[in-house]
Amino acid sequence: MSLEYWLKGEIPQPVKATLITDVKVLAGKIKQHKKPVVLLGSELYSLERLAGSDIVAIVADIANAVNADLTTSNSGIVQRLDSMGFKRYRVEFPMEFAQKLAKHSNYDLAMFIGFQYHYEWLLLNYLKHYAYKHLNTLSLEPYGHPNATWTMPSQPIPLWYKNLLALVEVLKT
Amino acid sequence: MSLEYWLKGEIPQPVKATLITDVKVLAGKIKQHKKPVVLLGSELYSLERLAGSDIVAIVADIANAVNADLTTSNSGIVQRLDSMGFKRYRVEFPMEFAQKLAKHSNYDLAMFIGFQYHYEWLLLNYLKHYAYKHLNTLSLEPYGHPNATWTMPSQPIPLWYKNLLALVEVLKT
Amino acid sequence: MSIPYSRFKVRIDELKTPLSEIRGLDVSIGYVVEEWEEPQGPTPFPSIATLRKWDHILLSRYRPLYLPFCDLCCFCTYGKCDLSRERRGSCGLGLSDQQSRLVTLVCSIGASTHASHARELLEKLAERFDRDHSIDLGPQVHVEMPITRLVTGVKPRTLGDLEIVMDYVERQIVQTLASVHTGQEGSWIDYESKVFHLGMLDHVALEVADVTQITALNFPKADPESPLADLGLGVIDVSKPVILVVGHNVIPAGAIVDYLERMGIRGEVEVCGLCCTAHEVTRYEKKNAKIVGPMSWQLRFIRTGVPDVIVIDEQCIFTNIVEEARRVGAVVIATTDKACHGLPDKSSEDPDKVVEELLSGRVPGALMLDHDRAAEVAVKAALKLAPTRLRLKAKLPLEDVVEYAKKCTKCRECERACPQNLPISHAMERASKGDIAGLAEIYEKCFACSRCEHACLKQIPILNLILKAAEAKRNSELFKIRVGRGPIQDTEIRAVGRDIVLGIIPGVIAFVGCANWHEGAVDVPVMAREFASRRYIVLASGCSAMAIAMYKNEEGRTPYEEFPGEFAPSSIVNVGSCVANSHIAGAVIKIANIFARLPLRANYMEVADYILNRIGAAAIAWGAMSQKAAAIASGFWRLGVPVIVGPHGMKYRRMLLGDGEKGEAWYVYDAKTGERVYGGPAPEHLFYAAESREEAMVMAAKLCIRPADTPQGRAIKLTNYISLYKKFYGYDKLPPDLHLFVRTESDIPITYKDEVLKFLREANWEEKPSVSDPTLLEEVVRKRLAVMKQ
Amino acid sequence: MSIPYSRFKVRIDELKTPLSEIRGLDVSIGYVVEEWEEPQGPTPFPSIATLRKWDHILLSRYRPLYLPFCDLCCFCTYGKCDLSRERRGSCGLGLSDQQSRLVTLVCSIGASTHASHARELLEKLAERFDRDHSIDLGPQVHVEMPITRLVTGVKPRTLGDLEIVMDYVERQIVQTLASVHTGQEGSWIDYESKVFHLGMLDHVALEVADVTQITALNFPKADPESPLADLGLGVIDVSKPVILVVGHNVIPAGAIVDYLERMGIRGEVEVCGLCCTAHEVTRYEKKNAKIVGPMSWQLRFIRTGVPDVIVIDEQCIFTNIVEEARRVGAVVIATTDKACHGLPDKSSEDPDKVVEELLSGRVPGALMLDHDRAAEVAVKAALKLAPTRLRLKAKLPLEDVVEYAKKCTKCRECERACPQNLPISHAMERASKGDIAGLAEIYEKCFACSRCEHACLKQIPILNLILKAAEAKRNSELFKIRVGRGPIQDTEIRAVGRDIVLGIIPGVIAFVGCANWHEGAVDVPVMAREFASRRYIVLASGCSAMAIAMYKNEEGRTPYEEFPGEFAPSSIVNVGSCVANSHIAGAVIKIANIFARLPLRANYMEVADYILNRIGAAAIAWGAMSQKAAAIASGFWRLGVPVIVGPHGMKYRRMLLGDGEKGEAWYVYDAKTGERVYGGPAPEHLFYAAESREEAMVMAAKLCIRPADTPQGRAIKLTNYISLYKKFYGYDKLPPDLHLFVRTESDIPITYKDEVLKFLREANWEEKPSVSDPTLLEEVVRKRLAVMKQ
Ligand code: SF4
Ligand code: SF4
Ligand code: SF4
Ligand code: SF4
Ligand code: SF4
Ligand code: SF4
Ligand code: SF4
Ligand code: SF4
Repeated sequence: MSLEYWLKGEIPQPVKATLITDVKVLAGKIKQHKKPVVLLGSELYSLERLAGSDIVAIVADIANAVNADLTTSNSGIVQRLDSMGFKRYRVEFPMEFAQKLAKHSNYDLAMFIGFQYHYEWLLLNYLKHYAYKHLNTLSLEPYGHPNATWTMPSQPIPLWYKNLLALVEVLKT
Repeated sequence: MSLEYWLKGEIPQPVKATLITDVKVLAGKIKQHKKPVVLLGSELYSLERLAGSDIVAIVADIANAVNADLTTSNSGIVQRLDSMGFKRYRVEFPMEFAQKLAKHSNYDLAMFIGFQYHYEWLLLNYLKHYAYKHLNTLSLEPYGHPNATWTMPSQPIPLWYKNLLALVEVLKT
Repeated sequence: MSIPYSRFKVRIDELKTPLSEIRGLDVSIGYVVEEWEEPQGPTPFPSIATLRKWDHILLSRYRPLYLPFCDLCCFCTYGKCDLSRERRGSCGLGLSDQQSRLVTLVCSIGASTHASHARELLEKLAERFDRDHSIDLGPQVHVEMPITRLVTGVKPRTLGDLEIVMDYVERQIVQTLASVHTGQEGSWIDYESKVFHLGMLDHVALEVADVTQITALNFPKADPESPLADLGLGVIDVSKPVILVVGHNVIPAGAIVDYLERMGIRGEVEVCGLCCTAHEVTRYEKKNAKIVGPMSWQLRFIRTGVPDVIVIDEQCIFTNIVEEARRVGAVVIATTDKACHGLPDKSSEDPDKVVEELLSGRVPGALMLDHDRAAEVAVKAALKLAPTRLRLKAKLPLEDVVEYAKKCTKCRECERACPQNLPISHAMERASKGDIAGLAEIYEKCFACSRCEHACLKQIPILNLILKAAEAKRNSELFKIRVGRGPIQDTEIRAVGRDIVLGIIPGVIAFVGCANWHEGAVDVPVMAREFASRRYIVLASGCSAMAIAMYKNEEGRTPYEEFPGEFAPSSIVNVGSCVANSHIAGAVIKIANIFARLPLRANYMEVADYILNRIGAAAIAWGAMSQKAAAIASGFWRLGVPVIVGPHGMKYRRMLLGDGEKGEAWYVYDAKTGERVYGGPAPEHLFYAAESREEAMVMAAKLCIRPADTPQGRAIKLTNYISLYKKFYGYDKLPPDLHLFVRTESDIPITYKDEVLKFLREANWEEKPSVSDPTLLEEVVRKRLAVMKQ
Repeated sequence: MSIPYSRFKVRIDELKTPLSEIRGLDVSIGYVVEEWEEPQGPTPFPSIATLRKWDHILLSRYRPLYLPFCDLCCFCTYGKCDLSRERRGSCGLGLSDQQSRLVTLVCSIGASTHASHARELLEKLAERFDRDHSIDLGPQVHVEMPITRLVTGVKPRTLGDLEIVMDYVERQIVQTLASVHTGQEGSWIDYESKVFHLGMLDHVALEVADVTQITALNFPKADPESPLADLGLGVIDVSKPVILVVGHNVIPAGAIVDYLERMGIRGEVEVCGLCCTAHEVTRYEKKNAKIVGPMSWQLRFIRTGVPDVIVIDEQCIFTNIVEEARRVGAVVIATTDKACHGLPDKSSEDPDKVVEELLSGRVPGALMLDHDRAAEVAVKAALKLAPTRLRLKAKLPLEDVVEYAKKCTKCRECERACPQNLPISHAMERASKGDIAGLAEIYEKCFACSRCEHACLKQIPILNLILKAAEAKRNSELFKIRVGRGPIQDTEIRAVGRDIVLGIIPGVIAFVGCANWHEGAVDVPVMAREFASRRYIVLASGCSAMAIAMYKNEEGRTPYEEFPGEFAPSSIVNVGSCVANSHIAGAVIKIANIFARLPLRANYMEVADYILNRIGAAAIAWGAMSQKAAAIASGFWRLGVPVIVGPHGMKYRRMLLGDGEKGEAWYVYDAKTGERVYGGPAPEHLFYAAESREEAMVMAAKLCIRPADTPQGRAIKLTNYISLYKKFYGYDKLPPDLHLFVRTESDIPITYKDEVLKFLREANWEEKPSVSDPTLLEEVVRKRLAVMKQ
């Protein structure tokens, strides 16, 4: 499983992601960018339930480490970001935000976490074809995503969680 | 290029070939089988032209080494097999033969060499779905084939030629 | 201008007796030119390019945002072609073109499905009831068939008149489908225009289908108080023989009910339906028939073993149903040539012999194209089979969930196959330790497709485990649904038309379409109730209308018991099955016609322009799954009604997104002056996939905003937009694009005045003129100016 | 039994004057019941299931061998579903079902394309020439429109009559397309039956289209000596203004020729065509118009810069043609709503203003749905543009092949994108050293799709390099083609019918379809000449008819000069464009009718059964590419005529293969006795993809074998089978399945007697009864026995 993309039907396309298994390399890729943003999806709750831990906090750590903005349209995540006093986030509907990423923003890296697999798969594919000249994308999901520029591999939730923590550590250094 | 399948549009499917880069492993796979057959396609000529060498003879060597039958529907190959005194071949139309492989034969391994890419891709896909219970397939092309059970990787013609020669040597031992 | 059959000619000397067979008639194809007070409009029987101008206006504003589901094209033997990024296929096509072409194809399938359904109803029912049978939608409906009138310019009076309409629809579908042939249309924008055309045709077909059955079979006629019917897995009386009807075509189901009545045994047999046939059979019988549930309840129900005989008609049938039925000892009767399922054709055999053969198990089912015989066979087989099958019923063929769960190796192949990506292995882990709650949780989001089972290398019957774990929940599914009422009355339109157009009623929200919900059925009633409580007019149809029923408030009442069924604020109106979607589009058109007195006849562009700019309506197709859903949505787009889909809707290949930040896109004409003025991004999008229901609700409120809103109306709409936003995202927040929708201070909701003013100042907001007579059409400006001159 | 419009009824009191407009006519749709000596057959206007029985007979013998082009399904938002091996999709569908469903979809597109083409011709030409215009295919054709008669039971006399036929076709296409909706048909065999249905409908549409244009536009009428026309890239006079017409619909091209004649300047402008419009314009004008070549010659020609104005109509147009035209400074005029290519609609603008706008470069082209105006614009624009473009012509915008080739990094991305997998990098390597022969070799197999260019990271204009390298070859393309003759005469059928049925003429081989040849165009003339030399009757149509022209024998004569054009042994007959394929099917049907006196009227099954068992015909669609080709092939299958495609044809998702070794599959009834007897695997396959042309030739000879062959006939057929086999595989060899085709010793060709006898002994051959009256239909047995009893 580990080195494959996730849902079996969502087969890789001719242009496909580079799979990154080494957290250090991942951190390096992120740091190459001037203006990164992290999109948080509504499935983050399912992941938290499966992982049994607070992923929103980890994402906030990542954002803080690399000065990234966060966006989400999930009410629960908004509340939690508010309650942890995290400021650099905006409520953005992912579809509208994808359009902005392609047309109006100067973000150079969009990271995805916590989305339904096919939803993210398709958003990434829009960006892959229509925004590739100025934007890289990175999937931080436990599910490998072929339409990103870079993706973490498909991995068991506990391992993924450990890797996320490791990523935070590396980014902070 | 090397570790990918060949034509960009012919994307790998959920069930896909194991890519074998080590000639010894390849030989091992072939030798596991009791009744192998090699199908020779009409594009062998193009390969010979590009490689500048006699591939039919090498295929005959492979067949001899593992007691495999050969089949082809190409008149030129038939003549050359005749002229080299090779006996264990039959004229078979590949489409009809594929049907036999799935329904009536007791071959357990079908090896392909010298076919048009998409033609072989589709024949292999028939066998992958409808004959997988009793038949393995192996692509000996210089072009990686995702629908085979095993495939050689996509590789430059000269390298592929060297690998074929090496395979013959390993099989003979 | 392409009026079909415009030249016609009868060699009258050869007509002998008009009612007997006419021989030697030298082709007489009639085009119904009927007495109609209204003069013919500009676009009767439009062909592909007739409304292209309107489409291009819409599409230059709502440009496709492409979500390629595959980067390749495999349509012809030149392929596959890699279309990624800027590459083109062997035929010259690019990725965007191909996505729009795929949508065209999908909508052709959808429109054909409805058209063929309409044609069959028309053929069968016109035959049974006479082609002269008058169209009758009840005393309160004078503007009958608004879509048909608007599109074709025909005012049909009898069932027979509808044949002309269907001839037109079929011909145009064929013309449009031809455009997807390799090497025809080469441009995305013209493919999208064809998509709109197909959507419009689809709506005509929907209307013909539903009006035909309402008229011929006496379905409720615009009845706001149509009866309540039972719905749910728990409502079926398993002690009786059970006939399950699945699909969309009422005729076989109706024949079964009729046969039971004729035999005097209606009370002895349960007739229950799944998917739209369920709607139809309750609209037909209005008493005993029951609804099992929406489309994705098929395997949930069949696997319980309860149905003895499964009668399938057309559309939305689980295609492996013959095998599923065989597994539980039930038999299948197929009733249409569109879906024969490989069954032997017994259409002309003696029903008793067919029953015997079915009972013997020699055949798993039969194709019976004669519906009366099919009904007889279904009933007789059910009566004979039921006693032998009692032990199977409601018992899953599975005793020990825990033992099965222990076999699980946690390979997660099931999850990788699951379209919902549900955490099956995790639930198995828990189940293996005796805790089946995880499996029961999966039940909520699972739509019983069984893909997981095909993937499991350990051959664990995963779906059965899920169903078993949710047994209690399943049996408690006992709900009430208001039977589909059909069209909206003219009087109802008159009562609310003004308030809708002024914006005083914040909007009309229609919940339509299939059952491919990401978070399960509950999303739909939650949304519907929210809008109904906010004085929106809520409409519903198809599987979504069923989902709305599947909810109980604190008092144990379902939404249909809680909210009234009339077309009015704070109501929830079930119009009926999928084909009844035509009444939703029809209601919107009737507002333009009855309230605003716009001519209807063949006047498509003006009416659509009116709707886009003035009528705050949006559809939510939360579980949109099929090709039909795509066609229905396209019909709404061309008419100027935005559609929101759920996250699976992304797979429709592209959204139609406006770009709020692109100022120049939002200029309209002021028809009174002819000037171009800024109208704001209203409605902002035409087709939108939301990630969550919260997003969908906020978006729906936003998409009800229209340039023509009065200040009062705009303030009401913004109140809902803002308060929904605050509800979900915090009371300290405001929608970040709010400044785009406030034209003058009087647009600002009083409740939020200070807060909004502060926000506007920070956003450097400037007052904008509000335009009372907005239009995108030069023709409308010219017409208005001409009228004013007089 | 589903006769459309069977109940009709005119409210005669409302008919005032029959020839003026009729108001208030209460729907009168006429079904043409015409005086016809023949009584109505059993299956008039068949619907989907009417001929299902026949389809299932064929399909149980010729089972699909599936070649999935993708293991997934992405048809609805439940997907994508992984269907590999035994997995099923969310809707229950399996891999085989999905492949057959895809073929159904593809054939719907194909049939729609022809149907919409037919409808447009009919509408436009019936309008121009009067709906009462008699159908006239020349004095030698009395059995007009055999397909239409066979299928619908209608005997059309006028163009107007054909509208009824098209109504039927359109309605049935819509019904059948609906079956691919998610959740309808669930079984591969019924999808295949629908494929056959669509194929049959497609043939009807083809016939309507071609008969309409032959009748209205006075195309050659069954003329074996139709004139010769010029064909090839080398035949165009580049010093004149050049108008290129591309597509399939003759009307715009015809209007251009007419306009030039009217202006008296026909001699000053070159009008040349690509693809089927080229056929049509030569059939129309019969003198000056020239054919550039088949479909894949589009970029070959446009990139030379020769055409000044490109007029596109419908089907088989390079979809990026507007951009390609702009690159060489040419303009595009689109003429149908099916293919608007995003161009601004100038249909109702003043032609001179349109010309001016085109010349200004403000627009790259225009949509002109009024064909007379389109013609005027095309001519005027060409006259004005040509002088300014002279320097571009025939010069590729490319000076130094070698310099470009040096940029190549040998990354092979181009090869991985090339559908032909051509050795581009190798050729670049050679070219970089000054040897462009490798590139010129690629020209032969390249079909100018430009996919390589999109893939090249170095932005090398690869296709231009190839074209440049082959400049000499290109300019020497000067050939002759016999203009499409249309139908076969009744007298010709009478002359050869007996010999065909007895097997004395070894077979009828038709070369049909498109230009997706693996080994280049030359395959087709080589095969055609081989069969013509062996006394087969060779027919040709579409791009294949053009390919046959592109060959010169030792004396420099093209096949059309070498072989006669009558329907007789050793001839090569160009029937015309794609829609003229109907005359190929028609000829086969006419053999059953005229020679064997089988009733034609609505008698599909009996005639198809006759053809399958007795008429040694096969089609070779060597470059079959499109959805239309699939539909055409399906029409042949249902009629009992096998089709062979080239290797790219594998992408049609499945072949229909008989299994020669499965003895029980090859039993037939002897109609004389009613007994089941072994008829042998004849024809062995219904749809077959050959890997090479050698294989195709041997296979074609084999597929002409029929159970009803007389010993003499069988011996002649086997002579060809054996001798072709020997020619390719060695004179010491015999086909390994020969024993299956020898019934008694008298079947053995004298020439090979001893050899064959020896072979048969080794194969444990046993004599088998030969059956003179074979059939697969019980009905035929019953009928025959009843006749015998009398
Ligand atoms: S239709 Fe066009 S893009 Fe699609 S496979 Fe054919 S050539 Fe390629
Ligand atoms: S049946 Fe339910 S759990 Fe199984 S794959 Fe389908 S949606 Fe997922
Ligand atoms: S596929 Fe089967 S064995 Fe694997 S995790 Fe799922 S249930 Fe367990
Ligand atoms: S996923 Fe769909 S479009 Fe892509 S190759 Fe497969 S069938 Fe074709
Ligand atoms: S049509 Fe069926 S197999 Fe295809 S994607 Fe939809 S559910 Fe899956
Ligand atoms: S243009 Fe010719 S060489 Fe290039 S990809 Fe197409 S077929 Fe291959
Ligand atoms: S893609 Fe371009 S650079 Fe690469 S091998 Fe082909 S021609 Fe050379
Ligand atoms: S033969 Fe094929 S490629 Fe040629 S014109 Fe006809 S459909 Fe087009």
